[in-house]
Amino acid sequence: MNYTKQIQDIAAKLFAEGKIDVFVGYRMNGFDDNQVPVLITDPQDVSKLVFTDKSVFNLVNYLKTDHTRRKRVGLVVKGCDSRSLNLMLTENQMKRENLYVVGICCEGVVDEAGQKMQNCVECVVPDAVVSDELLGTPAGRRPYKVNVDIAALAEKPLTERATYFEEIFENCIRCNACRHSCPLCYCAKCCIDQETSTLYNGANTTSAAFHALMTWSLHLAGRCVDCRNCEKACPSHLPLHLLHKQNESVIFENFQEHMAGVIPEDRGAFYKYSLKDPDDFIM
Amino acid sequence: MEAEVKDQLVSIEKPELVAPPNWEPVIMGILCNWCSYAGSDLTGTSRIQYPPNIRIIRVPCSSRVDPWFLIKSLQTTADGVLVSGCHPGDCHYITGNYYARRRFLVTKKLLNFVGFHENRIQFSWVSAAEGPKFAKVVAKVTEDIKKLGPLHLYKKENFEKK
Amino acid sequence: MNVETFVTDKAGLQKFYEAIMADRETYAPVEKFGKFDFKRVTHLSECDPESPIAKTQSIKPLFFPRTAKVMKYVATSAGTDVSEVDEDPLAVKRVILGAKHCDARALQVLDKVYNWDYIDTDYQKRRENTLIISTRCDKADAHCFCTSLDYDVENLNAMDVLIVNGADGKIFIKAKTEKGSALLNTDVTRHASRVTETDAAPELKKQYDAFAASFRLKMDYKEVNAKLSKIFDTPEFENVSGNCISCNTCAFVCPTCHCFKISDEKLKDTGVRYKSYDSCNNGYFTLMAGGHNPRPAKYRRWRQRAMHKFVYYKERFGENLCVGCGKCTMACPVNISIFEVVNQVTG
Amino acid sequence: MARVGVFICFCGANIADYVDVPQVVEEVKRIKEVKYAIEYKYMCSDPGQGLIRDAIVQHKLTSIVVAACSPRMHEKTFRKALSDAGMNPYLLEVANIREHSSWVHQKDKKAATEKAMDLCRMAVAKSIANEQLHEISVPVTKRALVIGGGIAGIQAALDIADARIPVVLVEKSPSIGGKMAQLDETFPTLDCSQCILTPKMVDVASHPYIELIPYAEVLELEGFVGNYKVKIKKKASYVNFKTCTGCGACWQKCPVKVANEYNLGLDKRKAIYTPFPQAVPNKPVIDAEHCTMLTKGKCGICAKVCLPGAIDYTMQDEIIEREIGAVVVATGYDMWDPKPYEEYGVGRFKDIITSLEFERMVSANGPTNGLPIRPSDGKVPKNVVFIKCIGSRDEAKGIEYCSKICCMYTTKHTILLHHKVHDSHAYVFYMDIRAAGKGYEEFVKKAQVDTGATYLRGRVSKIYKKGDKLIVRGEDAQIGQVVEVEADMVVLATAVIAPKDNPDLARLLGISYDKYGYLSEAHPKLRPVETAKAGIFLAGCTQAPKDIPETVSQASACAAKVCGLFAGDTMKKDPMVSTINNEYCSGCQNCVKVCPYGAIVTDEVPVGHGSKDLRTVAKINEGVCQGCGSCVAVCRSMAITLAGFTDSQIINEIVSI
Repeated sequence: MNYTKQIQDIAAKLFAEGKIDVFVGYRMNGFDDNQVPVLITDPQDVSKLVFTDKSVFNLVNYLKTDHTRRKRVGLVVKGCDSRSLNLMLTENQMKRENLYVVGICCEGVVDEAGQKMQNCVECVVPDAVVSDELLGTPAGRRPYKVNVDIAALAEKPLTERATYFEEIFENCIRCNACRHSCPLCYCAKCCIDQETSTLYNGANTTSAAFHALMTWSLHLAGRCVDCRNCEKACPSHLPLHLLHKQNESVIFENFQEHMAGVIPEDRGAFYKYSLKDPDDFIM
Repeated sequence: MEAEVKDQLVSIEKPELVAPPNWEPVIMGILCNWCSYAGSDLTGTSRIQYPPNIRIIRVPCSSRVDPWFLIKSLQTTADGVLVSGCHPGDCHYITGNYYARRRFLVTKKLLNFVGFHENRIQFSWVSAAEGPKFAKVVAKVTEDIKKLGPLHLYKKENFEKK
Repeated sequence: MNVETFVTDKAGLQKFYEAIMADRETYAPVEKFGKFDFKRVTHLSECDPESPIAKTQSIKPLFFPRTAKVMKYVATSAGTDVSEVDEDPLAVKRVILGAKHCDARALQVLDKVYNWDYIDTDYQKRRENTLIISTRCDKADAHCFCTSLDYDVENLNAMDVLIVNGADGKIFIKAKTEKGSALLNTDVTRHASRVTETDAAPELKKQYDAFAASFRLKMDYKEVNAKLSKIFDTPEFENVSGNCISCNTCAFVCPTCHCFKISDEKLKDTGVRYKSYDSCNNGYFTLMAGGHNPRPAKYRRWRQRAMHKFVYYKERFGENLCVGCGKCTMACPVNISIFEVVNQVTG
Repeated sequence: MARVGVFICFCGANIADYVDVPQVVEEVKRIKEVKYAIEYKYMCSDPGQGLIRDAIVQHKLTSIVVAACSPRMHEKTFRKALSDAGMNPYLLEVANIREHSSWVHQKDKKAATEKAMDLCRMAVAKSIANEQLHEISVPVTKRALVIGGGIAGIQAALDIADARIPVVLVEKSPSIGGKMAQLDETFPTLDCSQCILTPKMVDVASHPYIELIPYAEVLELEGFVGNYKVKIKKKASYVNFKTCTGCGACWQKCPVKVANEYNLGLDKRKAIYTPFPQAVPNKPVIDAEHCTMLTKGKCGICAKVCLPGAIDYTMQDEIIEREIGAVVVATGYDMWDPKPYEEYGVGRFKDIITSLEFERMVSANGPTNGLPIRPSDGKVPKNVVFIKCIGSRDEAKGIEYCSKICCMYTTKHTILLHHKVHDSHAYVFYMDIRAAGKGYEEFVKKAQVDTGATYLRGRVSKIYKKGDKLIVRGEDAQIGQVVEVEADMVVLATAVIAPKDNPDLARLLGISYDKYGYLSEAHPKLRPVETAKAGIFLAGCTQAPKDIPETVSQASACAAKVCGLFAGDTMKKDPMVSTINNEYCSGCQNCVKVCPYGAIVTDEVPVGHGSKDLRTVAKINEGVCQGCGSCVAVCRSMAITLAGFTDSQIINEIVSI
């Protein structure tokens, strides 16, 4: 998967036609084969742009920073990224007309070790669902698979799960990188950080970390698109996807196969309901 | 899953922690004002007896219940929570309990996934006429949670980092 | 002072560590989810003093914890009584194994700010009671640049004992402080043989040169420092901070960041006050009660970060705050390197 | 610093016997914020309230906790006590230690006492976070909308208008009057329907406070109680009512003949017509479906003969808007179509008619000038069989419920038949005779004697033709034998059903309806005229089958409700509503999505201090908000607060025990 050339041309064209103020893409990090996101404002720099299976980071994140907000932005989105973009549009975070979206029919990206990422292996919607221009050949929607780790953990006895997750929350250092790297955590100020709110708990105790991460994952339930930005950002390498994938699977099974951001104008699973929703777990 | 180990009641999530003698669970009950709270009042006026472990919080509608009320309760004072609202279709606010129902399911499953016994988080629909049902529900929940032993996960007091 | 130096081999080093652990609370890199963090250990098997620098958190939390109880209180109608938190778990006699020398250096730098107008007694106690045993890296990581800064890495004496891997399996154990010598003069070194400094010197030099040669990143510190202090208003900061997502993680992993926030937690009528990390990259860090925020824009926060690390602290305390460990870059989700940043802005 | 006063009630023995109240008092006194705590026999009594009032003043209390019965019982009482002492009533919290403790843990005093302590702690903790709240007053538009111009709508409109409140009366047909206008005489008094109805119709037309909009339909209703905006479609009548004098020249000359709805197709009307002679307004309308001028562009006679030139073939439907404060729905009922009764030969035998058709026949202004005749051959029938419960109480073919009025109108029909055709004989097949009502039973008894009608208890199994007669075979359950009656005509007492477009109407009004299509009242016993939606009321058969007296009384009840609603210039409203903190709102509009009342709209605010750049945030209309809190729970950025149930209050409760 390599669309470097096409993307450079598109970016150049967009600048030439004065359609955009900034183009968000990837560039090489300058010393190994890994890439970093880059915001290009000077047409001279389009040659820096690259796109390969190392283009991991979900760039939609940049649509919430003060560098791109309320500007005309060109950006590159993979399947999962485009779903988060879809949600941000639905949730009214930017105007579609201010965006020029280069969609990728993604064949999956790889981690530092060159291993295909697990979320790509299990990817359901590889092709960008929002785009002005689609690169690559659409692979179509794939069947939904329950995440392997979730399945494995579900098998384990309660006590084991309890200790395992306790370790996770104990190793959280509350830097909130997970939140900030998530494109869908765009709140003006996160509820966890509102000193005035009763949710607020700046301390870095296990219980506080638990509280923060649980709240966070529930706020993303039915919205998370499994781009794994959070996991890549976590300095403690915590398997944060577990929380999201768990919610995702519950929601997919029980709420009419809801998948976040696949359908335009479709909101998160908690902002709609169906009379057919399961009721048997309630006395 | 049985929590009884050699006649000693232990925390089901952490079997190494034994419950103090004649330990009684605390259950946080969050009831919607129009059906379940009215129902619980009816239980009282009909003098139907139920276990005293539940502590009741009144909210206007089950849709007011934010999942972190449950999380916060479990982290601080409660060994289990019970949220109760109007039967589907009877919501005083038309659709409130439908939205609530979705959040409840996901929250319950998530908490169970990270190690809480599923019986610690329970829900019920109790109408204003169902005084007896309310008593039954509370009795059931109390009995369930007594079996599970005290909840020790992520408790504020005893869980600062080493 | 006569500097104790010993030589031994891998097995000897193991025994040396075990001997130390025997009568001291020991903290060493423990792996969790593929990341190493300094945790209390009782057996050498639990930890890995040789942990790779790129995957290891700093030792700062052992002196300035990520969260520390400041006080407890009980409020009843009888009155509110505030109690000191029960004795500080970190202020006991203890030893740290496998500290990276940049981490050790970081403490040296931090001492300045903690012993300035206000003396942080907790920090002091923890420092006094702690022995730091540090292993010198053999190879620099892609993001390290400690050798390009204002301190002499080779003769660094921030750790009490320095471990250096010599040629053909030889391992040197060198005291760097009085505390260090005192330690080495006990029988913990019974499995190592004493060497004179002159004998050891060439070997150590050799190892250091190889190490120093392995750096990808090099800068002229004096020049960078001089330039930076003059270009407060350069627009370059806007560009370099462009792809920063203000996630704060750099500050949380940095061995010298020392900003904190205070938060309370109340349960029934008792409460606890915590002191936890905060970060100047956080948009609300400088928000004032009146609603005014001097650093609303990302680039201003980045400028503050760069300047504080490379200029302000130097001006005030004579040391550069950044120790070149590269941890922030390794942790950064978008691989922003403070090294690149300062180089870019200084042109 | 909060100063809380706690007042714990013995409730006589109700609490004191099962909860150690003094011990609870001691416990709450230990709480830092509690500055005053006392127990008393009956807190709700005047001296009890006196304790509260005095303590508020003496101890400078900032919030009050009363531990007693359920807040659903006495919250208002104690709030009153607070305001009497000059304190904001919403600084009160009630700890429910009776229904939730003493009454349900009567066997375990210790546990009950401990629970009571916790409940008090929780209430205290919550009260600390209580804020001063003030009743919201919403302006009201003092104009009522009445939908449906039958007797129910007419009565409601007149009663409201007589209270000098403007009324907009919308009727879908060209004239008001409804079903009652089709009736001949009315049970049990047999006074002429027209005679008692038409004066009211005229009153409506002439009433200064009534705006009559005939030949129109309600399209849309938005807003909330006291502040509705309604869209009404005036169907094109092709006749300018302003200039039309109602002389009738047009319909006399019109060449096109169409089945006459008013007479249920028993005779013909013209393509331009007034539904019936006493129509109000008495102005003709053109039936666009059949008028050749409008369909084929040929004719135009009516225009030629109309001296005032009121005819306008180019007229279009017109949408008009009115601002109103309340709605009375009075859309009446329909008659059930007996087609499913094939064994009776419905549809095959001309001489089987429905009761309403019979009603038209015997009506003086009816198609046959008041004489019942056989549709087949125009002969006057001698033997007439009336069959009751056609569709009613018949789950198989019709509906389960009893249509309520059939027993009475059938009795009436036997009398009318007797009056019109003296030598006739009536046979009545019935299941029961339900004659509950003032003078009803007497009416039935008298009718049976006077008319000598034969009452046969049992169902009719089939009807077949023999010569020009209809043979009605049924069972006489009293003698347990099959009987056959030779009839000249059969009258089916068909069931009353809800108007078929009731569900659509209900949807556009935002009210609920039952499985039959009848509109649902808020409470079957205690709120029979209100709907679940504030400011919308029900009159007449649109709610369930009713006779005229009931309908009229319910209509007047609606009027009383409307007048009550409009009594003040503003309506007072509970202050427990949501508010938005713009600083935190990220404008995702999920709250807009989940709000069941459409109370949340979007708003634009500056991005930063004095910035021209705008961003979208949510905005709550406190007049519409009912305080359910759905929006609060879905707001991830916690920008929404629900007064009275804020996050801080609830968390305080949680962590206080």
